[in-house]
Amino acid sequence: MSMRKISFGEAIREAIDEEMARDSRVFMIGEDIGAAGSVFKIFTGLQETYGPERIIDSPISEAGIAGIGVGAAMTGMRPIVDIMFGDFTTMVMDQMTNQAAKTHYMSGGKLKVPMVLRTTMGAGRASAAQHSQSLHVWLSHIPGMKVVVPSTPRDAKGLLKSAIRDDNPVAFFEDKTMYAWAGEVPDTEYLIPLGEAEVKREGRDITIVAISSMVHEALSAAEALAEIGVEAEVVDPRTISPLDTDLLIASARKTSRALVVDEGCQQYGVTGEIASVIADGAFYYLDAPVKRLGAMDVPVPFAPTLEGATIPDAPAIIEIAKILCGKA
Amino acid sequence: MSMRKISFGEAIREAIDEEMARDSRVFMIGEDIGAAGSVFKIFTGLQETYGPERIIDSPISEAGIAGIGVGAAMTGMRPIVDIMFGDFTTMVMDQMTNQAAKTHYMSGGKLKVPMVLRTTMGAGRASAAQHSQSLHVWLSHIPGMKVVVPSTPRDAKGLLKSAIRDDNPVAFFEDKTMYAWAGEVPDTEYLIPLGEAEVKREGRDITIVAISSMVHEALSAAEALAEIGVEAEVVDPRTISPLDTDLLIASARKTSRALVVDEGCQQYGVTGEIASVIADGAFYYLDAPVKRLGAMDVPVPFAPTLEGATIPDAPAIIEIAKILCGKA
Amino acid sequence: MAIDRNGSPAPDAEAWLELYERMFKIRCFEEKADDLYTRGHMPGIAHLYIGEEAVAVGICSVLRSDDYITSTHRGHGHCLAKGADPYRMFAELLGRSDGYCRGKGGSMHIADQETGNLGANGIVGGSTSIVAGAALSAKLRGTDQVAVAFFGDGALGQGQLYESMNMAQLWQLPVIYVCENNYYGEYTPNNLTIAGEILDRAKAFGIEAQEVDGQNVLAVQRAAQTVVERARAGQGPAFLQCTTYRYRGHHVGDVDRPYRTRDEEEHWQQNRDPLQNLKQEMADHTQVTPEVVNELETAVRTEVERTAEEALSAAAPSVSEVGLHVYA
Amino acid sequence: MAIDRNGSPAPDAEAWLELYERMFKIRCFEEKADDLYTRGHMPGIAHLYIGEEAVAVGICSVLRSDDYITSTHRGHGHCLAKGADPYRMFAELLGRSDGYCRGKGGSMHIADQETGNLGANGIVGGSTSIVAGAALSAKLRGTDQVAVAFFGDGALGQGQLYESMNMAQLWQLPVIYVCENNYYGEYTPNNLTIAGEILDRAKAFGIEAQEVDGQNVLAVQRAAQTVVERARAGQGPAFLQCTTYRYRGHHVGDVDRPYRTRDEEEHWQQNRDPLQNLKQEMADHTQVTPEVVNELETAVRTEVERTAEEALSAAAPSVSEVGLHVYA
Ligand SMILES: Cc1ncc(C[n+]2csc(CCOP(=O)(O)OP(=O)(O)O)c2C)c(N)n1
Ligand SMILES: Cc1ncc(C[n+]2csc(CCOP(=O)(O)OP(=O)(O)O)c2C)c(N)n1
Ligand SMILES: [Mg+2]
Ligand SMILES: [Mg+2]
Repeated sequence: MSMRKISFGEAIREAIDEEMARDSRVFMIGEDIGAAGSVFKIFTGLQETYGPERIIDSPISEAGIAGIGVGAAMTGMRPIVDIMFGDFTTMVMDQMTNQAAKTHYMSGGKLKVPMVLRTTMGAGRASAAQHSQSLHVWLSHIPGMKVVVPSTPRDAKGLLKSAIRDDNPVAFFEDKTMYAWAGEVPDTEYLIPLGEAEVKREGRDITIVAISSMVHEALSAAEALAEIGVEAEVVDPRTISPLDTDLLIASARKTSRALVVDEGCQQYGVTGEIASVIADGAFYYLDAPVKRLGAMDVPVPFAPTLEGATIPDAPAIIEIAKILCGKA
Repeated sequence: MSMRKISFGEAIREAIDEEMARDSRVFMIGEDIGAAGSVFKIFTGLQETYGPERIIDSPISEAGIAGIGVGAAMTGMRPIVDIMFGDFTTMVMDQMTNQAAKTHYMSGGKLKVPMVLRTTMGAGRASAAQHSQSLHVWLSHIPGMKVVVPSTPRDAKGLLKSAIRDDNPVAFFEDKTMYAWAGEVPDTEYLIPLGEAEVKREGRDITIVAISSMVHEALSAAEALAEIGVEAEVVDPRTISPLDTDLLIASARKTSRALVVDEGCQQYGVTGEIASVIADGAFYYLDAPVKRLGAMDVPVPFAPTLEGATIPDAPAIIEIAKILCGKA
Repeated sequence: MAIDRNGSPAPDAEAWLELYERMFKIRCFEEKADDLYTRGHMPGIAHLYIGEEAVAVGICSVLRSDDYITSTHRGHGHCLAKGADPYRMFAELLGRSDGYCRGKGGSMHIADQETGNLGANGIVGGSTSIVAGAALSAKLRGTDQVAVAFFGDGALGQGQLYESMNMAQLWQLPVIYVCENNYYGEYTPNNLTIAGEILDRAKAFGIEAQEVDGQNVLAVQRAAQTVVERARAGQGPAFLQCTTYRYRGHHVGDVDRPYRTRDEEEHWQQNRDPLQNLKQEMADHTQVTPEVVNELETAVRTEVERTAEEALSAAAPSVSEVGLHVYA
Repeated sequence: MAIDRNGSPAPDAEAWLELYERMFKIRCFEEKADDLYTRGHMPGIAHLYIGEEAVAVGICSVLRSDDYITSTHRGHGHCLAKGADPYRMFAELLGRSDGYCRGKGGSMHIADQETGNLGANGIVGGSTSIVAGAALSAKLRGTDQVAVAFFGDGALGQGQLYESMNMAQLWQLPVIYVCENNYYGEYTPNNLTIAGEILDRAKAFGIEAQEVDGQNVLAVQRAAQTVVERARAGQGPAFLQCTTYRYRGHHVGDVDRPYRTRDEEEHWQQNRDPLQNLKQEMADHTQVTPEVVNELETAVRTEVERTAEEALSAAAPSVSEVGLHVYA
């Protein structure tokens, strides 16, 4: 399959462009996504193509536009609600949790809410505590929601197209530090199903489960570990709800060691769920405890010297992997 | 120490009454808490004692009153914000997460937010999906927040008094099904420090970590298990953030088996964090995988026949414990 | 289409009788629901619409079945007025699988797609943005459907309503905001919770707003007719404040009602009963005889009783259904 | 206290000069901040207040240092106007430990308890309920402090503002809502996001509201004087819409500004500059000579430059501080 290189941001844009072209029920609503093309400048020109009725600039009303998404989805549309910073999903928790995620169940399967909540995650831009959070674990706790955390342009495009076509509410988290990163995507149309993890690098000595941008930290850690004879298998869940537990457990059973890396805060975060799933499912195969590496449990500080210390990175991954593999 | 029996609701009320009498900075704001004495009827008469200025009936504005709590706490008061149903905490996540929990840190330690967010949890009343959730894991994920989940009148009173005196934002979750349950409390004033777990029943064969009302399911399960020779140790964290990891790990190391029970949904819930902490800290002592029992990952259904099936209970605990202890 | 005598054409006996029948059906349904609760057949609680029948019936009398409504915790009246089947409603109240939600929703979550009812809602104000989404959907799909939001005076406390009104007016969405002002939110009189003038809250966004006597079904119908026609013609949203009164407690269990006087209750029931009002109108201005009305009443009551008893013998959903409908 | 010439007593040269000095200091500070960013010294971004100086200075000129203000992402001007020290502000912008937040907050989170500044805020509308809490606190503590909320026109989209205004009016809280209407929210002109009349949104709650020329510091001061005195006397909240304009981009990196015309920008800078306005007033109505003004300008600019350079050589916080201040 012939490929071409595009950025993560372009991948997001292409997915939306293709789905809007193919399905008139798809529209997007959010702040500064129209003429401005979003604050991350990934949608430049999209409003010219689809008009202000389908690329809707909203007031600064996160709760309101999320609710509008729910109502539009219930009545035959496929809204994409754009929440600029993941930190602001704190304002749409009621609409997503009490309405979007529960409507299908509460109505005994009659009503559907096929909407996508697109938002961001990831620190590292000196944006301080209210513009740097990775809050993807919250909606993963809510039955009825699906939660996607792509790590590459290829996954981002294929998964977003699937999310838009999904009949359920899907929260889609984009690491804002990755928008400019380039990667290969197929030339022709493709979809990546929700709920399937992918092995990003094969290895026999340790399983490193990594999420979103942490996949790249894990991969560079794996390179360094290879030099000391440790072959790490890097597994990317890609969708954290539903979670592809089979693949995660199989990998850990094979390598007998596991480390889970995520940029959300460690306490009560994604690493806890995944680590406990592996520790249970691979219990009789493990040579060492399953370790977790989440963001430091502090609000993200502004000063870059401090901020850097809170984010999981390759060196930290290497250090833990070495200990687990008795190479420390 | 001489004791007397009071209900869980009376314990909550006594804690607030005593702290309001002792500290003029303490006040409470919420819906129908004044003349109505709360929809759970636990505050009857409190407004007569302290007046409408200190027991404030608010409009139905959860976000607004949470924000008011933050502002009042920043400026020398000690507000208690009453959010009737835990399901409605979905509306105060921004105020709690982006403001209350981060203010002290973002201000470099200058500002403090000594407020208590009181709310409920727990299903079983045929109240359906929007009035039955246990969402305590969300704020436990947020650094800067403390989260308390009492299981007895004694703990509830002592912990709430400590929460009100604490200089940090504290989320306090009361299982609404326990308000009428009676239990012993000391006659004289007492406090229970936040962050200390308690062994509610000693045992040598398996550690059952249980939260809030699940403690009582665990205790009755333990009685049944004793009859077949399995001595379960029931540990109640009481505060899930900060979490008393030492006690939990020590107990699991002693018993070599552990089960974590919580009424929040299992996926990405409290059980994941605690199970992964134990699986890691007690790894070399465990004879079996750490198991988790959370609520079924579905919205809480209305029909009692269905609802009952979603809530963890003694029979389910017994079944898992038997398997872990090779008695199945 | 019935127009009251201040309008033209002349009184339409048949139409008036139909309005009466619908209101009477709601009253019988609610009295029966109360009876089912009192006799211990209905799990949980329900919020009765008795006394407010003219609002739902007047508004829905000018709607098409493909028009949308969003409803509240006090939703039985809206549901019936929009054309729902009492049997399936009773079955839902009783948690049976013949219910509109197969027993999963209960009183507070009945939805009926066929009649355009997007659902009752347990979140006060929760549907105020959903309704704008349904209206936006209609606009994007190029239909002339309108969307009506029923909400109580308590929902005026929720910021979401203002976010919704701002966008509905900006985008000229076909939304009718129907505020059912019954002067209380739960146990709190709304002079404690509402500052300023209710109508001004809509006018501030440039939205046409008027007050209507919610006990006069003909007045409600006339007001609704105008604003619905405007909305259908693409002339944007409107706001109706319907003053009304709930005869019963906040919910079926609220029998003492210490927060209001018996005199006040009697005043409304004696002088402002929507059923008596219309009966009088018919007596004064049509040939409809008391006998005809009595016959109709007997027929309706018998039918409601029959469906209730039928629902009592309907099957409960099998436990195997608990995991169904979480995802579409 | 300066009162403009439409009022009495006669022009007070000294007071006017002081107002001028404060406004000029803000402008110098912001120009320097921009310079620090452009030269790559400042991490992250900052939102400059240039062009809007008269609003913060006019309002704060009638406040006591124990009065509270809550601020926004565009907060430098409010901070300085309330009396903050430029050195500690620059140090914070640069992420140094001498900063107001020890480098943890940065531009968007500067708070200064000593001068009653409860903090800038990265959440649009985030402080609108916090300010009501501060005002409630003052009322409960029996002080006559007032609390001023600065917020942009964009915050009119946030429902929280309406919840706050409702409660402030209900409880007659000493809150002054200062809406800085600069006609844009980020890259979107606010005619796309605001329906109806801004002032009506406050009047709807019974709150006294007026529009003020935000480029005329004397007009702002006069308006503020009246409403602050009323609030201090316990006569409740008020709302001021100050029309103004930001000369620079939304943030320091927004240099192209395709969303508005250069003509529009020039019009404001040429004809409505707050500094030029006041200079003219002084020339026309006082003995203050251009020389005096020039001397003052040089002195202020030199001082601002000096503090910035000093801040540049201040120490960054040690990494060991990252875990401090999470909990009080
Ligand atoms: C967000 C939210 N807050 C609080 C409640 C609890 N509650 C249920 S009904 C109600 C009062 C609603 O009053 P109103 O809107 O006037 O409707 P009414 O009951 O008078 O018809 C309250 C506070 C809720 N269901 N949702
Ligand atoms: C809740 C929230 N939504 C969105 C943003 C992103 N954002 C930052 S500033 C801004 C525009 C604010 O406009 P306005 O309130 O008019 O203030 P101005 O920048 O014009 O001074 C937006 C949308 C935010 N910080 N918070
Ligand atoms: Mg009401
Ligand atoms: Mg603006």
